[in-house]
Amino acid sequence: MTATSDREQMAYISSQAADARVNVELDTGDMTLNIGPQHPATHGTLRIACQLDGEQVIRAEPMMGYMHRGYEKLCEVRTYPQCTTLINRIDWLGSFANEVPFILAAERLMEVEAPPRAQWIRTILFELSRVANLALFLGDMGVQIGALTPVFFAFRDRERVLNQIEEVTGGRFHPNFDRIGGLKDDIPKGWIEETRSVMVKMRTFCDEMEDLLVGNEIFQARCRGVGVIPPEVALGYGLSGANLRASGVDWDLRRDANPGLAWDQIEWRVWTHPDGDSFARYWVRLQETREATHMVDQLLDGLPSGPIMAKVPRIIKVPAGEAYVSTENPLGEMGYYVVSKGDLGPFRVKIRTPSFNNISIVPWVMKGVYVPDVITILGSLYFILGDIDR
Amino acid sequence: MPQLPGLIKGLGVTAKTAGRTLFPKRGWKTLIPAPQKGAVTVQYPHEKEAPPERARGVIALHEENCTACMLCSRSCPDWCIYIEGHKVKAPPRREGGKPRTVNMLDRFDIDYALCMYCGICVEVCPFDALFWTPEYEYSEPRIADLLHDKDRLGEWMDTVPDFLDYEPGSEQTVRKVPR
Amino acid sequence: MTTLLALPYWQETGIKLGLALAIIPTTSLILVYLFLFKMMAFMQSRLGPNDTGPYGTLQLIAEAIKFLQKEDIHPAQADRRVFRMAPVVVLGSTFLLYVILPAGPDAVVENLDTGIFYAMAVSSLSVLGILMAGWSSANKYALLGGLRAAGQLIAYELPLILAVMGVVIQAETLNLQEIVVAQATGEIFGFGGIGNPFIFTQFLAFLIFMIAAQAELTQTPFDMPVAETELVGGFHIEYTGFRFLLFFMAEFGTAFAFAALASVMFLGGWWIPGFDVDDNILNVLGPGVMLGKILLISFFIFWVRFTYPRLREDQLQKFAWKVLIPLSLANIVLTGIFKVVF
Amino acid sequence: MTDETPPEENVDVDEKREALITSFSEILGEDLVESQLRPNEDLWLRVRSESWQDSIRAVQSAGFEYFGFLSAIDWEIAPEGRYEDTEFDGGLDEEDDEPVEVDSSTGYAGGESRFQILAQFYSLSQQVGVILKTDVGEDMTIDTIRDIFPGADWHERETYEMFGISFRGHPTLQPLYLPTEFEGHPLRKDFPLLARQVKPWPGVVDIEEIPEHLEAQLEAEVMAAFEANGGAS
Repeated sequence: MTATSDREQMAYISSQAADARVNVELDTGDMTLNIGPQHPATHGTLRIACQLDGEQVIRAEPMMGYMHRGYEKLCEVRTYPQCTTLINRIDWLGSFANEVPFILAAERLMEVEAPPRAQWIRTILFELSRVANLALFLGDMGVQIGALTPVFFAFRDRERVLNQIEEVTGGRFHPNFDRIGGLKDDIPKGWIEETRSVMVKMRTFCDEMEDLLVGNEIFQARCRGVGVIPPEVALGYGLSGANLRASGVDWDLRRDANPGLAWDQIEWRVWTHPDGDSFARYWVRLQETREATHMVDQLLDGLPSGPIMAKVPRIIKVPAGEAYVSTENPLGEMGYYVVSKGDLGPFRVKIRTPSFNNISIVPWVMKGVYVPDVITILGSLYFILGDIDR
Repeated sequence: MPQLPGLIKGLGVTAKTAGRTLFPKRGWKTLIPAPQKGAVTVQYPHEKEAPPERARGVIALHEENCTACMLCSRSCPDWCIYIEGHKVKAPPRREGGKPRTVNMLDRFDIDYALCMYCGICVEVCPFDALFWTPEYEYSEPRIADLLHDKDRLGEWMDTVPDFLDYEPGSEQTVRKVPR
Repeated sequence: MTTLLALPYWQETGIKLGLALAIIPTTSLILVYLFLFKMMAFMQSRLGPNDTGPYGTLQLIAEAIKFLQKEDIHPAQADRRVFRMAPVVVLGSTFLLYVILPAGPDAVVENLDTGIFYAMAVSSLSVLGILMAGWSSANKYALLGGLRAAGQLIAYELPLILAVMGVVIQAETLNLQEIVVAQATGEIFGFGGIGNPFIFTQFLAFLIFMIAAQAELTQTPFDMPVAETELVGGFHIEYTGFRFLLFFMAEFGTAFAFAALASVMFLGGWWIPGFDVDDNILNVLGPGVMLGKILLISFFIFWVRFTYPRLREDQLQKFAWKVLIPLSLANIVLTGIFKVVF
Repeated sequence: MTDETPPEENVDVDEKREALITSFSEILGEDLVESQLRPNEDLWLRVRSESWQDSIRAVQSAGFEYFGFLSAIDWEIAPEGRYEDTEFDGGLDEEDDEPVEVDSSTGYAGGESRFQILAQFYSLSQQVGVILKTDVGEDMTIDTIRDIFPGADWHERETYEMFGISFRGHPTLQPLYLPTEFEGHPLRKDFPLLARQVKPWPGVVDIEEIPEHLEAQLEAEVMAAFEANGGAS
């Protein structure tokens, strides 16, 4: 045997290996495509493992936990006022709305009711955070399917709403303004007029979105018939919010299970769409944003005067008991199951977040769609990662 | 597939926005481009945004009012307020009284790297020693430098704005900032 | 045709080559600054870059410097040689396009008799580079992007060529200079003041050409190969530093070249009404006129890009094969009939 | 579709839920162990854990077709409390902390085990929600309901990893949030919260007292200065 150098030997082995590779029949089977955890369409760190056949998705499996902060555990070692700080950060785009059900649950256990002015201001801020949250969706959906401009419009106009929220609460994203028994403070002078003008601007924004996206044939071609969720499936998965209403289910907790806010004292309607596809979800949210601006207008008109805080002890101990309060948040039904043992802090808090249920339908709805549709569906289901992972 | 109106409407929206941004002036000045005025963005280092008075930018400490009662430190959800103090003897308030024992504040640090800006400490303070100010330019290149001591917190006291008046219908009373 | 300067062949070629080489970065700089930076910003109520140089004009140069400073990263599994070559191939095809773009009676690098044929052939070379990039990156997103690009560019090559056929039939030449001359000397119903820009007689072809060019340039609504929000950049996902810069330059350089082709074929090119077609002054004024027309056409390209969402791959193919190609075939037939009748 | 909530409805809800209890006790029979009602607020039903699946199916066919959530409760008392030194908790509490009595059945609708599963459902037609509970036995296993409500799939996975309760018949019972190699069940009360263990509570620090041997001396000094000042502090 002649002495061969390592180099020659390696070359021989690799050429043999290359031959073997070519001769083996090429495996044209499924390809696994990881969408995320770092991907522009996942609003954070959601990962969807898609099994593809060509560009068609055979199986899509969302994997979460990249942002799991363990809020249910953290709430157990905090007092009630401290919990709202965490709760702000669940759905960070509509954070005032997060505080409300938790505070209402605690109030229910304490058998305290906030004075009417506090309830109305709560409702106003609730709807403002809905406008801020959904406005971002309206633009973001555009960017998900390739239109650059809508999202900038959304950021531009959402800023006005956030400024209004900040002027009252002091926080753009994390208001921490709700207190057991009322609110931290009253609204400052001149705020009502400013908010009215902002609401007019938001309606213009909705019109722009209607021209820019809803009427656009390309948008319709991309969204119509994509990700259809029939109503019975939506109910079984516990979809909520606009996702449920876009499937034709007429269910809105603001109207059907109002936990005591001022929604039953104003005129408004619940929007539904029979199609259940991505376009329907966009359309319903657009109408809801518009409706919310009208609701804010009415609420500002009818704001009652009075105190903003009920009589509650300075150190809050919530009597033992259990309460589940959920409200119709921008994303859907957000509920808090609070178990108290009469302590300073809750014994157990189960946070029922809308996005968790909404995104759990992904494996069902993404069977057989194309890769671009994955993005469309994800965008139209509209989740906030902090809302999934808590 | 393409029905023109929807597509053309979209083009109209972007063109209109471009026009508004480029020519924001009205009247005879319409044709003078002034994007600086038409754009909604704030050119940050050159011009600065004025946050609302209630904005929770940073916590200022009015040291004279602090009695080192530890309430803020204990109610902080993040455990980011560190207080140390010692007791001293102070002269009596009036003639013939006995000397009083008062708390002296040695250390009042807030770790802004941990702070969640919830404002619970400001709220629980029974002696009006903590205030929010909209000041926001205090970023540091190193995370450890975000631990600010009572001198730095005291400097921010100058930037605390007055409390705002309320909308009619409110029963709240406007508080005063100690100066 | 008269010559502007009497130079030996090699000197003339050298100057022209140098100009052509310099022009790609310059043109993409102009397009990026004017449209991608400023126009998009205005359409979105923003200001765009305004700190680097007057009105932010030097921003792109700063970015180019930034790109050049960056580390040149190869993915571990990448086919290195192909990976390195891909951006050069793409940029090369852009560069070759500039060879035949006329900016005046003599201001052209090479006046080929088969100009359009050459342009179409060379522009489709970039598919090769994109496929190389997509395949060699060893990245699934890049692969998907590369395959989409291949499918799309090949599908839209056809309506592009068929749309050009209308112009060729009407001008009776493949030479770009002669197409300009044909438009300059043409008349609209006896009125020859502005010549006969083929946009009037070939409006359908113009539309098809622009749509197909939009797809060739992978601009929204046909930008699935790059699709930031779904393929995160597609075929150039793994490229960094100056290799990405090459792709970037090629993208906008090609946009400029296609706008130039469109203005030559449909808007009368460098000719100015009132001048002789071989007037020497047009060698000086022509480039300016061309630039104006190119910017006008690029404005539309980018206006659409900033406004529309993108189509899906299957919808795009359907649109090409079921709408654009039949339409362009009909256009050829119509043009032929009119050519014979008149 | 405008919001025309009949005003008398709020009064009716109580009766509505009372009626629900009666109808459920008929439907579920002896599977229904206990029920509790907070008037105008919510309704709790506790069912036998062996018939958890059947009860859910019965509830679904009774019109409760909207799945809210599914989770569990650990009724044990956490050994560390809130990780704050209880000696100084007095700063927060007005009264002294009475030790909370350790019992596992303080929840509504009762219960015998340490762990309880709870799930919430809505009836859209009746506009009323119901919370179902069941005990989890020693084997920490319960039937899955994901075949009845597909949405329960992820909720069960979450409960599985957070509490260690397995669901019989669940095909993909793997961690949802936590990495696969993670050990322990974080939401159990005995699982320590590391973030609070590694750092001492800053509130534990108290004001430094004046050393006793110096007290008299300091007092004298202060008084001397006070009198020298002519009584003005």
